Amino acid sequence: MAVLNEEQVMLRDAARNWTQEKSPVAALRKLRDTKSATGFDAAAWTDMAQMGWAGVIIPEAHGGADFGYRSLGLVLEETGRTLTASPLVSTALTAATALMLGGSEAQQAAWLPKIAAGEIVAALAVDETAHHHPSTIALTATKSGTGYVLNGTKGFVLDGGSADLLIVVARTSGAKSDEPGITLFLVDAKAKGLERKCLNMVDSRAVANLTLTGVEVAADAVLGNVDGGFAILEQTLDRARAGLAAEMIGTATQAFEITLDYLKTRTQFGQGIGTFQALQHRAAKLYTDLELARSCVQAALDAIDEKSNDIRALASLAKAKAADVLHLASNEMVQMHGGIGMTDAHDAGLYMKRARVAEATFGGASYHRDRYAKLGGF
Amino acid sequence: MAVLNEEQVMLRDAARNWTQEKSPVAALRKLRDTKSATGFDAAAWTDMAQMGWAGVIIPEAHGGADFGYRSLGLVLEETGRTLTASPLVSTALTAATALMLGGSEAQQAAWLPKIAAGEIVAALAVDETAHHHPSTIALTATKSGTGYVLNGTKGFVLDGGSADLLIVVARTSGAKSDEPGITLFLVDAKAKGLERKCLNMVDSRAVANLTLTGVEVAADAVLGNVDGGFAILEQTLDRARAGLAAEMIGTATQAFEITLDYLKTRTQFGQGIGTFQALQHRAAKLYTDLELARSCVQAALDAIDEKSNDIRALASLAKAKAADVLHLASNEMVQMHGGIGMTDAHDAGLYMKRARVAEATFGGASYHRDRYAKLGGF
Amino acid sequence: MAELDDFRPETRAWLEANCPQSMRTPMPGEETPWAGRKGTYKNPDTKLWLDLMAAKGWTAPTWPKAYGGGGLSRDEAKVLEQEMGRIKARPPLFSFGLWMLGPVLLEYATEEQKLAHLPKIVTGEIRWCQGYSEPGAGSDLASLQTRAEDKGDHYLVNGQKVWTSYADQADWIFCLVRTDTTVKHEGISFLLFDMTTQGVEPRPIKLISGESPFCETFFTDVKVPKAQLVGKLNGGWEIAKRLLQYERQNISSGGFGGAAGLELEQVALSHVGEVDGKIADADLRARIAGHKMDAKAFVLTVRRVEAESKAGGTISPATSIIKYAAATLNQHKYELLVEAMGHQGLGWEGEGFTKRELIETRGWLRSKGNSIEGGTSEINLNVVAKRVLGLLDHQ
Amino acid sequence: MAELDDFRPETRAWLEANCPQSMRTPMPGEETPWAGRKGTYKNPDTKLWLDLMAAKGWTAPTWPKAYGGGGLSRDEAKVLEQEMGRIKARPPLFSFGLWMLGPVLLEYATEEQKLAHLPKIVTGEIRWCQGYSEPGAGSDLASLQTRAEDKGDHYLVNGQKVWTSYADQADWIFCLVRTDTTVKHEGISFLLFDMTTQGVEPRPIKLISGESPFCETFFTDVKVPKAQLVGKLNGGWEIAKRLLQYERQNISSGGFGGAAGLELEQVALSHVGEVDGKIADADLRARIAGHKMDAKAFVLTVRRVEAESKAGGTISPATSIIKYAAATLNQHKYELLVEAMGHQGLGWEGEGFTKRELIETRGWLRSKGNSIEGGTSEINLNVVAKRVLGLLDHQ
Repeated sequence: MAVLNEEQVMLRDAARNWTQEKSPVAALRKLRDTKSATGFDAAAWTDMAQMGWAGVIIPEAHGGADFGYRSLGLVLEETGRTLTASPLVSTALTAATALMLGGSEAQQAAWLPKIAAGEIVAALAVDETAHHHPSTIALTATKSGTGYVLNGTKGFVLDGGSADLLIVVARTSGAKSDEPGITLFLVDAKAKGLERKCLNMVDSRAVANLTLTGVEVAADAVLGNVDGGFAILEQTLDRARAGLAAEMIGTATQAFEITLDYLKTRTQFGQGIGTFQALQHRAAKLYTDLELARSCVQAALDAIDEKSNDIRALASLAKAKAADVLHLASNEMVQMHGGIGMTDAHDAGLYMKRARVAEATFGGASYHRDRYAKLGGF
Repeated sequence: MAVLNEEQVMLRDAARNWTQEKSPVAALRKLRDTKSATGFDAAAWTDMAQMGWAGVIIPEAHGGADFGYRSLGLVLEETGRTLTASPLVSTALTAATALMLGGSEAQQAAWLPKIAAGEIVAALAVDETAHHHPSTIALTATKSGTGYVLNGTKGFVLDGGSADLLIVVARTSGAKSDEPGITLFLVDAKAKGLERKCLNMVDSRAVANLTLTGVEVAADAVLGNVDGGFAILEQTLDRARAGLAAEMIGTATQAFEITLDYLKTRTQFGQGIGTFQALQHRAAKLYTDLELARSCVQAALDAIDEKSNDIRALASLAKAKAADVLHLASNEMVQMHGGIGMTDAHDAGLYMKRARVAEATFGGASYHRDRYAKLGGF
Repeated sequence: MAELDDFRPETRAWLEANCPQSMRTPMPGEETPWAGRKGTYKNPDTKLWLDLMAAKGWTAPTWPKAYGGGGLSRDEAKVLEQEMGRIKARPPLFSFGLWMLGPVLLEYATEEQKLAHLPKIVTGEIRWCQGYSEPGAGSDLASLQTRAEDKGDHYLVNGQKVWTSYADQADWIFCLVRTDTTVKHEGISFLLFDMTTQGVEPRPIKLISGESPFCETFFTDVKVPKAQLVGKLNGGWEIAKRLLQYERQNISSGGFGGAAGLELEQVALSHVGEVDGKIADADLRARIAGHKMDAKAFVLTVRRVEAESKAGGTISPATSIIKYAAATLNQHKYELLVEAMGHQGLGWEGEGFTKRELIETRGWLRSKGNSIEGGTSEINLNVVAKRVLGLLDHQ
Repeated sequence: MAELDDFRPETRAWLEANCPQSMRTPMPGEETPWAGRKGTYKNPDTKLWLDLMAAKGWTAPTWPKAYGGGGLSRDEAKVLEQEMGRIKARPPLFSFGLWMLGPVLLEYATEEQKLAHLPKIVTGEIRWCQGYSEPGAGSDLASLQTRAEDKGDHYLVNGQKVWTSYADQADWIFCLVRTDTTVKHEGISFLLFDMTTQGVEPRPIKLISGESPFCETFFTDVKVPKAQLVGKLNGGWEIAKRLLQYERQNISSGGFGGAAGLELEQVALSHVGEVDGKIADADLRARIAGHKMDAKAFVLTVRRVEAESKAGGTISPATSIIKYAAATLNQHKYELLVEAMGHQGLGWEGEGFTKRELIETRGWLRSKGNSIEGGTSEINLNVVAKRVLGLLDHQ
């Protein structure tokens, strides 16, 4: 397993300092209480882009730093610690990956520099139901003239409301759940016939439902090959899963550390509650799960950077283990804080709410256990 | 939920006294170390029969006490506490039930009095693989003249080696996993073409593999209706499951009580280990699970006696919850005893070995969760 | 039992004649009859039904008639309950006075105090709240610091309570105060006073679920007449514990646990989809089945414990597990529910979600309190380990 | 690194030339090279291979040549390990002397003691066992009672040890004894003595798995020359703890955990059956998948911790979770394995079961010791809570 190099250590430290100072949990509270339309702070995002975080994985030729996914994971882990809401996952991770994997030279030249510069928000529109099923695509793209016409709906698109560019997963042939027959399209968010509804989620992050009614796109809007889009989609999703898992490890780690501090300061029955062995063992088990999950996330990100052949299994492993430990850490955070943890004034609730949304995004633990078993041949 | 009546209290107390005095765990050790062929102590079984335990559920007309299943459960709970090996489950519970539910007047008159008197051992031969699948029957019974010829194998038949009477589940029509087409046959253990191999199991109880090669039976050997045997089989199994679950609750309760005593007497670091909160909470959770499972077993047995319409779901519930709690109780027994619990000289290993076999018998927790879901329509 | 045979038809007839039709329908949360001076009645039948029942004392069926109660025997009360259930009549009154304070007043209060407070509880005229927990005194309740100083004819109360349910809606409070700072449990007294007294200030606490059922309540030089002390001076801890028993019974039998998992599998079938009648996600299906079985085991245990307690005349030891089991079960149910609903189960408000989905999501958040309020699960497990299993304290 | 470049080809050539073919095949349990005076060699190549390696000191590659070791640098030792791995060469020697005693002797023993004992460990001439636990001293090891009285030129040892691994097979024992009864930790000394000494009696303990890898060992007036005291009198506890660290590393890296779940899914597919390529029991399948993922997470964590420790030069805190995680994982693997095999997984011996099935069943029973031996899981969790998380003791 790769240990961090000097540049990575600097990147992580920079991310930690910035998030702790400029983007503490209070920043998310503010976005929530002011009912921010975009769900993130534009000024903060500009800061992040200026520090190069929007282009961590993007090739230097397109204005990025070409630092790789493990490096982006370091930034995501820090933003996860403070529940920082930003287009990092939707744009700098997911959309950038899709363009890098499937984009033509022209498409990459057109969009990657803008993403690296933080000039645009881009979003992948894949799911059509409340549960993640990337091969179940009913939204149709039918040939018309030299281009295509898109009809259908998408649900819970990350930053779908504020996105300038949408990468829409559509069906050009085959049956509803076939992997062949899926095609990815680059769609301008201002396109005629595209309707967006922002949703108000428990974690206060911005997602949107999309309705496409006769949306017309040109032939050069196709990302990758017609009918062959699923391969790119799955590779993109695995990278998004590993990156999101890194954010989740950060969230879980911070939740654990806050709780551990509370165990050391809160007293009952004339004792620090952290001296009660039942709580000590629960804390020790949680720490164990955290360390185990951390290894999976790092291994998945390294595998992506090393282009090894077990990326799919490791991405499912990372997402599932991060989901399990974040689930436990957020529940223990509330329980071990007692009554105060139930109040909106305390951060515990925010960590738990973010936890559940992140758990469900790009497939929950149950989805990835099943996928891991399929990949393992059982 | 029915509270015990006076007769039942007397029966339970008698069973407790007898098992504690006449059939402690040492008795099972002796059977094991002397490699007993029958797997139970004939003299002890005679005692039990004389106390009426072989006929608890059998109608008075056939020499039984007609006390019902809840009453038999009380005896089984006590034999479970001391790991008493006897034909109670195979004969007095399972075979007697099959005859009571499916037997003709002649068949009942021929066999039930002998069972009630403890004169014979009878065994149900249903499973053909290592896992319980009562509708998956490959052993064939083909018409020949006025009777039938049986061909096939049965596995892990309780007391199959010492049984005088076998109730063999056979296929008279339909495909391998169809419920219709199953027929039950009464087969004399001495029948020509019947071969029995006793197996040496971890719990030292007697089970046998059977091979039937051209075993001929007369038409009156059919128990219930030809091709319609599955209904009787399932009703029989549900009663056997509830009864076995009662035995398992007894085993789990005793394992828990022995462990609790150890927690109160063993000292480390100058403290009784039972004063350590982590162990206290584990003990309290185990107690909670025990009480929850106990309610399920009593409810299932009451439902059988009251002939209510939810016997199937309650039997699966009882078997699954008893299996879960016995699994946990036996593991905690070993762990909380530490090194001494790993020695053959201590009883912990015997409880754990018996636990796993009982868990698997008549379907494990996983089988019954699936069945409970099917019965619940999901 | 002859008069009991008459009681049933009479009761049935009276209910048929007096229970408004709208009171025989499921009760929406906003129509909960908390009554009290500040009570509002979205549906006028709610007030009508309350007054009719209160007039017969049937809001507190077994309390003595002298205090406004129904004066019914246990068996008659059972019949009333059955007959109300038959027509699905709503409970006429929700009240901490009925569930918690009343029973201890009957046990510990003076005749004057009983006459002063019980009838107004029966009619719902006075709504009560509970002043127990403090910021520094949660699981360790007896470490409470709110002072009540003896000023001759009255006590002067200063301090702060937290988790006072609906203090902003309540008319009076039953409150634990410290009347001796030199000892712990033996320095606590049980006071009653009017929430409109000078110096009482409740501030609602917003929960992670968005609701505010609790308050922080501040006391600044609150004057409480000595006649409003219940029981002996410094004898409040015994009363407090007794009242907590009523509260736990109420928490564990009431609301959650019992009804757990009722429709969970339907939600899963609709949101996850099905494959030949089974929930499409086999992993989730297995976990839902496991939960449904736990829920059934819980219901059967509550019944068994009731039967055993009734038969034995003593409280079955298994009673001690009920609150812990109920909390665990309800939280597990809601986690499965939210998981089954996927992203549809993670909405906060507004478009894109059904009312049912939004209610369940809030319920999930609210359920996190089950293992904290009225004694944390950790405390419950300590109690089982020590009182039931006889394990000793760590030295 | 020039000489390292030569070292690899030289080593490869030597191994090619000297490692017997049969020593390049998987090692059956009965061919484990424990050596010692009582050592038996079912396969003569085992002894040959041991002697060849011992002659080069490569049974203890990094130990100084002066004590019979290989005198290799860490990097050279790594190369040797890689080259042995390349041809799948068996370890030439299994020995508590190599894994546990040797390292502490190098640290604490006198020159005489090193020269007396280390070479015989390297060659396998002497097989050692560990005299630590006692019936009354398990997790609380320091409460041990075995006395060693000062008799001028020797100590007189009386008492009993338990869980002494292969004491009946061993030649010498390293043993914790009490040399001061007035204090706890500061009254313990570290003694070495010959198992053939008058008054030493090991009795094998039969485990639930039927094996007897451990003994109870009784000492009656055993005379031990003072020269065989290692370290200071009453200074044995520090040595004991140091040695336990080596033991835990050995337990957690060695054997179980790492290889967990390798073929679990194959067993399930064959014993439970499959439906379109999936294990037929969906519930069990989900739990097996979960376990396989845990097993993978464990392996990845061991790698990460090694990499971090190497890079940081310090031991990564995550090291503390390895033993606990390994034990939990291995026990879970065996429970799933036994469940997957159904009744076929519950045979003790004899007809009706395959050899593989019987081995796995014994393995399941044996695995229950994983969370007890070498520090219980409860102790491991205490250590993590206190040393890593900085939580304090209960007062």
